[in-house]
Amino acid sequence: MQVNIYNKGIYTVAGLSGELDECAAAELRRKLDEGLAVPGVQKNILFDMGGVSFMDSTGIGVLLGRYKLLKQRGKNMFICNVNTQMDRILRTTGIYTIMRKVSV
Amino acid sequence: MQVNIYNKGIYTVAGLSGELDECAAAELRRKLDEGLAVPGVQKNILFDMGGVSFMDSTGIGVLLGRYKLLKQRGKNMFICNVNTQMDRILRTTGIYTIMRKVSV
Amino acid sequence: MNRVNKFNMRLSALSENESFARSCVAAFCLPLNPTLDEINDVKTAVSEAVTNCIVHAYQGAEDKYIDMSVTAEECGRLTVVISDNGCGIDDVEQALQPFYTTKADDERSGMGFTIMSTFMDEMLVTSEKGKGTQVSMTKFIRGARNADSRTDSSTD
Amino acid sequence: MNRVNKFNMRLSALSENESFARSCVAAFCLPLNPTLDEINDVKTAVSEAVTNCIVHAYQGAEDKYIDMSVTAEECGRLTVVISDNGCGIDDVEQALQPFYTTKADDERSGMGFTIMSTFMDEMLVTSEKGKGTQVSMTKFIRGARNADSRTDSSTD
Ligand SMILES: Nc1ncnc2c1ncn2[C@@H]1O[C@H](COP(=O)(O)OP(=O)(O)O)[C@@H](O)[C@H]1O
Ligand SMILES: Nc1ncnc2c1ncn2[C@@H]1O[C@H](COP(=O)(O)OP(=O)(O)O)[C@@H](O)[C@H]1O
Repeated sequence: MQVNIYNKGIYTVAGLSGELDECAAAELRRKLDEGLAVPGVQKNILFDMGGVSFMDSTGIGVLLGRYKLLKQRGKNMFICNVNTQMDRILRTTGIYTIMRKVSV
Repeated sequence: MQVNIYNKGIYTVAGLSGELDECAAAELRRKLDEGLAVPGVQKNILFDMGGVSFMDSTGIGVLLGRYKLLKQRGKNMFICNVNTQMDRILRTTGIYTIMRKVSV
Repeated sequence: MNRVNKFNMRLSALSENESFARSCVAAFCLPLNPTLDEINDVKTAVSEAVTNCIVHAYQGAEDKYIDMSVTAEECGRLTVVISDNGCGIDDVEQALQPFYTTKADDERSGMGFTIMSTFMDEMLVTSEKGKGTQVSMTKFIRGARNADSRTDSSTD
Repeated sequence: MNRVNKFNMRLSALSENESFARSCVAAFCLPLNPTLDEINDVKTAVSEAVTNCIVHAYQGAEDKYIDMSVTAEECGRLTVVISDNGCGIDDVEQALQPFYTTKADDERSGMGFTIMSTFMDEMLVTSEKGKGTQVSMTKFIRGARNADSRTDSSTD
């Protein structure tokens, strides 16, 4: 998976693209954990899922894992540009209660 | 498969789209043989393959079959907008010797 | 007549086959004329079941295989059976609970079975410790039913 | 190490499965990083072999099946074996001739085997009258070789 990390307004955006399944998860974790640990990362982290064409429950695990890690470092996590399939998974798993969906 | 038949300049164009395999062949034959038998069809018939995303040797059989039929009725047959995969098949089978490739 | 199309597939238990398996099932059910949402539901459920074989049943061992058996009936019923001969599940009832996972350390969410049963119409899990696990799922593709009824009404 | 990925598939001998079979093989060889031309070559060859099972081996009978066995080796070698247990071929040497067909009335071109052997690197046809036919084809995906050599050179 591709990950692009950049600052935009109040957010540090992590733009993801590709298919988020178990095959992709390890590399994605590494890229996110490295990319979001550098100086200049803001308090609010926005996961932009616009480029993600597929996600299954492995993706839920990855998001929850990042949420816990970022929370320890005092960061807030948001999510945007979720397609229909992903939205259904996020709703089914109740993720939105801890990670607010925003539109930017 | 979709077939659109219309007159354009010196040609009656048969515009094909879809995947030309054995599964599609019977319907395609019927559409072409009906559509090219109506009044107003010109002497030069141009098969526009621009919308064909896949073709195998079944397609060669369909083209050769149309060629014979149209020849009996005094028509000439041409072909255009052939993609790389199709072009390779048409060259391998020597089809261009009886059905000239034109660019329109 | 309810025409039936069928395939059985045995594939290596490698994680790159997660995407392969879901693409295959998606391609196979296209003649049932599914909606995009229906295709995505099926792909998601297949991905969950295949992932479970790789990460749980075989714990990543690579010389193993997964069996997938898929039936598409003209009436719109799609049946997908995915099985492994891996470690099996101790307590299936417990495994089906939302958020239950034996691999929390690997950041598994425990939502695989919940998603399978939400996204498909029926799900049945059979497992025997040390023998393997079989997940049998059914979905009724409404896209196909609508196409059928459209054909019917045109004969009025 | 030459990692190997593999699947075997048994599918109904229905003409809608021509496109399904070629899509499967195409999806499966994606991790070998093929060029678009290479994918199209493989899809064409698979389509020819599967079509032959349906129209020649089983003459359109619908309760039959086709076996497909596909191996992708990390080195780039893709092997596809497609077999039926249909009528078999009398004289394989003759069947391989360009334009030879026993179904000229159905507008078959007789170019199926010619295309398979042109589009793949190797082809072997085995057949027994009344038992069935097996077509074994190999293609070396150069896309993968290039990717490998790129990896190698980066370690210089
Ligand atoms: N094919 C399988 N073989 C063995 N155990 C399995 C299999 N599928 C699921 N399980 C067990 O059931 C639990 C719940 O599975 P699931 O709901 O898919 O969540 P997750 O995969 O995130 O753990 C797994 O943690 C595992 O212990
Ligand atoms: N799987 C098969 N079972 C039986 N006969 C076959 C099979 N494949 C090919 N043949 C025979 O070989 C001939 C040549 O096949 P091919 O080159 O593919 O051309 P075509 O399919 O256009 O006839 C066929 O006409 C048929 O008689």
